[in-house]
Amino acid sequence: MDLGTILQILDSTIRLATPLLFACLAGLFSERAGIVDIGLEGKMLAAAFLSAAVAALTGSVWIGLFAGIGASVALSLVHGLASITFRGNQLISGVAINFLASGLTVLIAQNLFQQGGRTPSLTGDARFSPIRLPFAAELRDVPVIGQLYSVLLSGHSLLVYVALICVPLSWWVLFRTRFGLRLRAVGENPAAVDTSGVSVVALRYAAVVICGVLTGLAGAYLATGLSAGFVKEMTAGRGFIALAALIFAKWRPVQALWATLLFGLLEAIANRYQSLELGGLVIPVQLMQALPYILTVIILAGFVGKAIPPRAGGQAYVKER
Amino acid sequence: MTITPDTGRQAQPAAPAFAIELRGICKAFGPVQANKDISIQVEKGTIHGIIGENGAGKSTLMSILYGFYRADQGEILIDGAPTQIADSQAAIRAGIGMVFQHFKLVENFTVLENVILGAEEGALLRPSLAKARRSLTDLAREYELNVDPDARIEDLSVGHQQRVEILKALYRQAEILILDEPTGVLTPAEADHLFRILRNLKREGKTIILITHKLREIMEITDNVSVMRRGEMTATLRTAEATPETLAELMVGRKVLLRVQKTPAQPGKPVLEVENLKVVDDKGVERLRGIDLSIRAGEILGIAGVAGNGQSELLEVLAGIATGTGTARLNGTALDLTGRTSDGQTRRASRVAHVPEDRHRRGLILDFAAWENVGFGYHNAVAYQKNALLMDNDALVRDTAAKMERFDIRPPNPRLAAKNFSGGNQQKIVLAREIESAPDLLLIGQPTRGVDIGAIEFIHQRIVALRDAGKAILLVSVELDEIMSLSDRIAVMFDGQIMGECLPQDADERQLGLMMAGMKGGSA
Amino acid sequence: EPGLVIDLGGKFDKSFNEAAYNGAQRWVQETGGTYREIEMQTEAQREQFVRRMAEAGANPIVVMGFQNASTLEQVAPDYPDTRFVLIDGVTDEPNVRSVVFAEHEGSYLVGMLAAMASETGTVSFVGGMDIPLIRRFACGYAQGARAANPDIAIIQNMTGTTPAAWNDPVRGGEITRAQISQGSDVVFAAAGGTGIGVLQTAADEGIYGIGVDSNQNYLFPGSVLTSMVKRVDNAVYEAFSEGPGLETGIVTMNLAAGGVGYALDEFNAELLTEEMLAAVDAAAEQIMAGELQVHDYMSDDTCPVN
Amino acid sequence: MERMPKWADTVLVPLISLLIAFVISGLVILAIGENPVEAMQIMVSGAIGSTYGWGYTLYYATNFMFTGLAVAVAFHAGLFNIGGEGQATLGGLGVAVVLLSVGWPHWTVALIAAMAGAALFGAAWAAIPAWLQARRGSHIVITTIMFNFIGAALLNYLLVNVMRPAGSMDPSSARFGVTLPGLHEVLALVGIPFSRATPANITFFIAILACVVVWALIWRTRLGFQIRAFGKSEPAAVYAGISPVRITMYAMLISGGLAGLMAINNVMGEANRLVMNAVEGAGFIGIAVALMGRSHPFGVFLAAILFGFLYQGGAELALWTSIPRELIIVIQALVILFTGALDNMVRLPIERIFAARGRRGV
Ligand SMILES: Nc1ncnc2c1ncn2[C@@H]1O[C@H](COP(=O)(O)OP(=O)(O)OP(=O)(O)O)[C@@H](O)[C@H]1O
Ligand SMILES: Nc1ncnc2c1ncn2[C@@H]1O[C@H](COP(=O)(O)OP(=O)(O)OP(=O)(O)O)[C@@H](O)[C@H]1O
Ligand SMILES: [Mg+2]
Ligand SMILES: [Mg+2]
Repeated sequence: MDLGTILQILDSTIRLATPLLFACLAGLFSERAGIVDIGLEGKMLAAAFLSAAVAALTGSVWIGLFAGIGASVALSLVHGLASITFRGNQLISGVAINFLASGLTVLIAQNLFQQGGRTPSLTGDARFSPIRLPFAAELRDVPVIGQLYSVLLSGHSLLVYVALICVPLSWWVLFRTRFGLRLRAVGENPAAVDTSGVSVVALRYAAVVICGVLTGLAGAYLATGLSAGFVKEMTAGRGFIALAALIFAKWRPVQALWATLLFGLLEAIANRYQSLELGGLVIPVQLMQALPYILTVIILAGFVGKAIPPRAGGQAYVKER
Repeated sequence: MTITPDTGRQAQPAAPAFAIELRGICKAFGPVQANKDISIQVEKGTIHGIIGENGAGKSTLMSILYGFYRADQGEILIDGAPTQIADSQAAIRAGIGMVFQHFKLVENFTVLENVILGAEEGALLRPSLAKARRSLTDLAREYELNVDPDARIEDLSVGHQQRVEILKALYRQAEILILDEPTGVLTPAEADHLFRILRNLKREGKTIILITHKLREIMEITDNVSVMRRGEMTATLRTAEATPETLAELMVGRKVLLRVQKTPAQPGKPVLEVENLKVVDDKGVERLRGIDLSIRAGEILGIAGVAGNGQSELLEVLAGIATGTGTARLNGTALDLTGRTSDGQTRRASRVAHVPEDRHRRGLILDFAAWENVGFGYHNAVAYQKNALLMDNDALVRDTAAKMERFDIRPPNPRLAAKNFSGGNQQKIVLAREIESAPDLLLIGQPTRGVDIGAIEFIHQRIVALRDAGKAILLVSVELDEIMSLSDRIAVMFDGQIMGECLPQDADERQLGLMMAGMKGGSA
Repeated sequence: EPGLVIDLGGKFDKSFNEAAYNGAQRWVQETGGTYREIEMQTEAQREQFVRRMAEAGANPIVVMGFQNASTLEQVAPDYPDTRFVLIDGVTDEPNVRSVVFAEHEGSYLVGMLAAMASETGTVSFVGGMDIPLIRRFACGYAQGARAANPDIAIIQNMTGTTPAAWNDPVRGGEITRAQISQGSDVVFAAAGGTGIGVLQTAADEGIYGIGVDSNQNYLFPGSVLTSMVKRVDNAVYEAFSEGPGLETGIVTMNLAAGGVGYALDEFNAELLTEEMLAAVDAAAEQIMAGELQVHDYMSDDTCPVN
Repeated sequence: MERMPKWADTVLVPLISLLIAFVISGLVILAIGENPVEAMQIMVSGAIGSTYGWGYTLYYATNFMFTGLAVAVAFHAGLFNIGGEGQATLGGLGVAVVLLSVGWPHWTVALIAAMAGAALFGAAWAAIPAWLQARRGSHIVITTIMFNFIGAALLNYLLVNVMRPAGSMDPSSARFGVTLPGLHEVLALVGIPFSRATPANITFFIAILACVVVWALIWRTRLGFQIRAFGKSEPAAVYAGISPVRITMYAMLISGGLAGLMAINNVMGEANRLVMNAVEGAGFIGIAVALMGRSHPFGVFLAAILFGFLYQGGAELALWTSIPRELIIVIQALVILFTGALDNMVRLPIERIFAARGRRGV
């Protein structure tokens, strides 16, 4: 395997990791505030669809992007209503949201475009086109560094860079601002937040909305950046993998980057090689494709270091017994 | 003699400088009247003690003052001015700080982070942290409140965690500080340190409300003391004019101890023998520090003591729920305390019955019907099986109906869900189940907590009847009169150890009260 | 009235199913007749949908897709009076006409064009689901490319092993990028909906793509070199025209029968030079005349070149 | 504490939730420019207007009974099993393995063997997440979801590389030798004419039997008693000496076995061979069915029939209108949302109403 191939694989790793990264950070904000969200998958799907659909109709990827974010935030608020206001079961709520999305997207897509639940493929301004970083072309021939720069870093769509920026940004918000402190506190011990005179409900809604925005970006990238249009069920479990990455990352932004890159790499390899040959034995493509899910289980089983989730995760805050 | 609130003496003719005045506070939790028409005045710059049995309503009252709960009725005056305390924010603004019975700290945050939480300077943390760090060092100097600002809460001892709570309050410029059973979780040394801190605070003119069960503490540092019983404020007086005896009386109540008519015990052979029993909880704290005791057939051993001194652990390890070290022999054969080959089922098989302290959490399944709760734990009993496969629910229901009859459980409806019975009747369901399993040893905790007098008497008779049937009974209760009236022998527990033993006839409340408060009281 | 059962992917897949839909539409315009049409929704639904169409009394019923061979084996016997037409697959039920195409011949031609258009000397192929039918495409394509340029390098990838592989543009795009990184500058997509992703990426990365089934030249004008067209539309049109009386058995639509070919229209006119066209048409003549035998992968599950 | 009568809790609340779900679905149909009333008519006539429709309705209902029971049993133990999809998939594998391994003399013997295989494989697929939950505290919700994906990949591999007959192009196993008697044959015995063109088969009765058995298990056996106790309160269960680990394992094994049994219906009964994605989301519908049916076998039975109706009606809609069958997934989602997550939103007001009437009554 020559350097070029490796670069190509890493290049596609970055592309494929981006939606996972957005979703993972989304889950991070939500779970840090004590709201478990297995509805990431559904929100991503809804955002992917609406962004693609609106982009296709208006011809502007930007309008599409905002539509996608809107869709995901709307679902987030449903989740908030169920799990914060009505103290319902957060898992069931997430499951419901996943189905709602997978049903509605196809329903509306079919109704709008009659293409078997697909949107027309996006062209021109209707999708995010690659951005060539300055001097990418010039440096292309400089060995290693030049190639790294021009092949790996350069030539991705805007959202990839946004995602990368979101990592330090999330870290800063969570660990360097008042909001972050309170957000983390409400996920650990809401009573402490309450008795210090801060509204638990407001904080949790804020977290849920942030989660919605980030998931929206994930979905929008999937449909308008990574590919050019929406295909039914195109999230293909990425929402759940993002959750696993979140656990793997122990609910920390920077680790989230590495975790999602790992999953991205697995997918990139599975995409490139039908079946992988490792010293004689052939790994069938199906195993390659299942690898992310298997890895997820291994992570959840705590075989790669036990991760302590936010203590108040998954429970509604009830003051009086 | 009865002692009535004597406000006349408190109200200085000069200036009625009341930091806090509560008028007619009422609070009910569902059917539970936690506070009934409570009025109290707290003088500025004093330490005001509040004592009362478990469940008397102390925490509820203070939670209302701090805006954590909303009162159903009544008004609150701060420095003479009527103040609406809708939420904790309002309380903080009014200069009230509270240290809860169960700390409200974020375990994996540092001390600094916990202190600034909710009281940050601006959108960014850095300045707030810097400021907090400075004022923390000041406070530490001023009040001997030294804690490492960068330590994580979970790494701190309980005593230090408590200081963080106090610091939190002071950092928010609290003028009035409420401490709910602060020493319940402290070692004597830590407690002494706490009192030094409190005195310093008082010297700085702060007002302090101190909730406790422990007479020694009241006598030691309070200026005034109020006594609560069953949700009501029964008396307020100057500590100087009170004695441990009078307070113990007020706390336990003047009502005649309902002496259950019981013949003297005819103790038989020893049924339970415990030696050097130790229990360490998951936090690594030693809850039982070497217990030795033995109970004979036809004898009731009463364990007196303030809640949280290891009684619960004692019951649970004997019942096979918790694990411990040491030896415990039942009728001569050793019980497995490690939990490896033992659990609730094996204990029941070896004829140990257990009435747990918390009926809501352990003793009952509130959503189950009465008959299911009667079968609960005994679901494997042969009598309840129709055949190898199926349970005989009808038999169970019939049996339940009979038990309800015998225990006068109302309403006598086996199919009613447990949660719809009143506390007293819920408790009777548990008792019916455990007592009628005809055990050799009955472990029974707080048999009459949250139960009305009528039911109390009945329950007591049942326990004595079981004793007279030649069974051994280990009774744990925070209600002194209950211990006094039921036990054949009394052991007092404090801080995971048995302070001493005595016989009810030659024990008096005062002496017991002192031992419960950790004073190596009179002989055993 | 005739019925059309469209396979997964939908009638606007710009490819196989859309071709059938267009054929049906042409029949409607020319005869003014009406027909029933349903789209498969899920794998396990195939039987129910074909049955439902038969229950509804449609005749003849055109069923798209090789996967429905086994479906018809189940359903056809229950409706002996109904004539079924299976596109792209073979069953020997008495009341079924099986229409198969000589994809290897058409692929041979576009293979030649690819080789001639390639500057890097490397061309590639993206298949949908890895099945003999698609390998037949690949093999024909490879033979044509070799014929036009004996030392051309050919990269072949399949998208997957399940029907999902027909509908995975993202993966198609990734595979194409991989092939480009290996030097390919002409890619032939025989992958249904996945092909859209392939052609898309080809257009993005500035190389040539080759469409399949329908004429897909118009999708990305200037970057779709040509399309290997399969006249599914004709097959459907004929079936509809012949009506309930159509005779059954296996019908092979090859180059000679105008069943397959390469697409030339205003969108790719200036991409194909005179000599390219000359060479291809010559080859086509030979094939039709039987002078040139393009090896059919499915005849022995092997391919002479690769 | 004022509570509302049992019937309100078990009947009224779910019905109102269902009503809300339907109203919203109606709005969705309106939104995509179709007529809800017509749609309803098509669904009704298509699903129960003919024995043909009934056949499919009951066929789907049979699937949902198994998956619904699976979810319900887990719910009773306080566990949320979203893995029904994967467990049913593996159940199908079990059926195929059993039926393809040897030639079976008669369908009865084959059926029993196939049931064993289905339940075994389904349970096995549930066992790992169960163990991880009980011993390592891994979140069973996510692990079961992951096992759905892994199961799909596994089946994919086996169908493509192992079970696909030589020369066949589509990834599916060979046909089984034996077929189950169709519902029409059974009904013919009692002289009821029934469409022969439907996949409904004798499994329908097995499903009803399963409902009865599960009912007995949950409400009449020691294990059921312990499962319910553990599900209601773990501390209490520990007090009574009920082992959380053991109960978690048992409950999930039973749950997985039930989900696996669904394969008798769709794999052995309908397709009569193992095809890809044969479960078609029935595993997930089980969640809605269990929530609707309040985890009671009889409720599950009714809810399964309801969803069978929706499923077949939806297929008909997809057939003759431009409303895709995904409409059902939307309805399913709304049912889960309102009967599950937003339960309090529906319940609290009703409770208040009853409380008020109660007070006035007293
Ligand atoms: N959140 C609640 N919900 C329902 N009942 C409650 C709640 N909090 C307290 N109670 C009940 O109100 C009564 C008073 O409780 P409270 O905690 O105020 O007593 P306390 O004097 O603080 O007892 P302790 O000395 O054990 O702390 C008890 O019967 C208790 O069971
Ligand atoms: N600490 C508590 N937390 C939650 N609920 C409680 C608490 N204490 C009591 N309750 C609820 O309040 C109901 C009544 O309890 P309580 O012990 O006050 O009954 P009661 O009215 O005193 O009846 P009885 O006269 O038989 O004791 C019980 O069913 C119980 O569910
Ligand atoms: Mg208290
Ligand atoms: Mg009471």
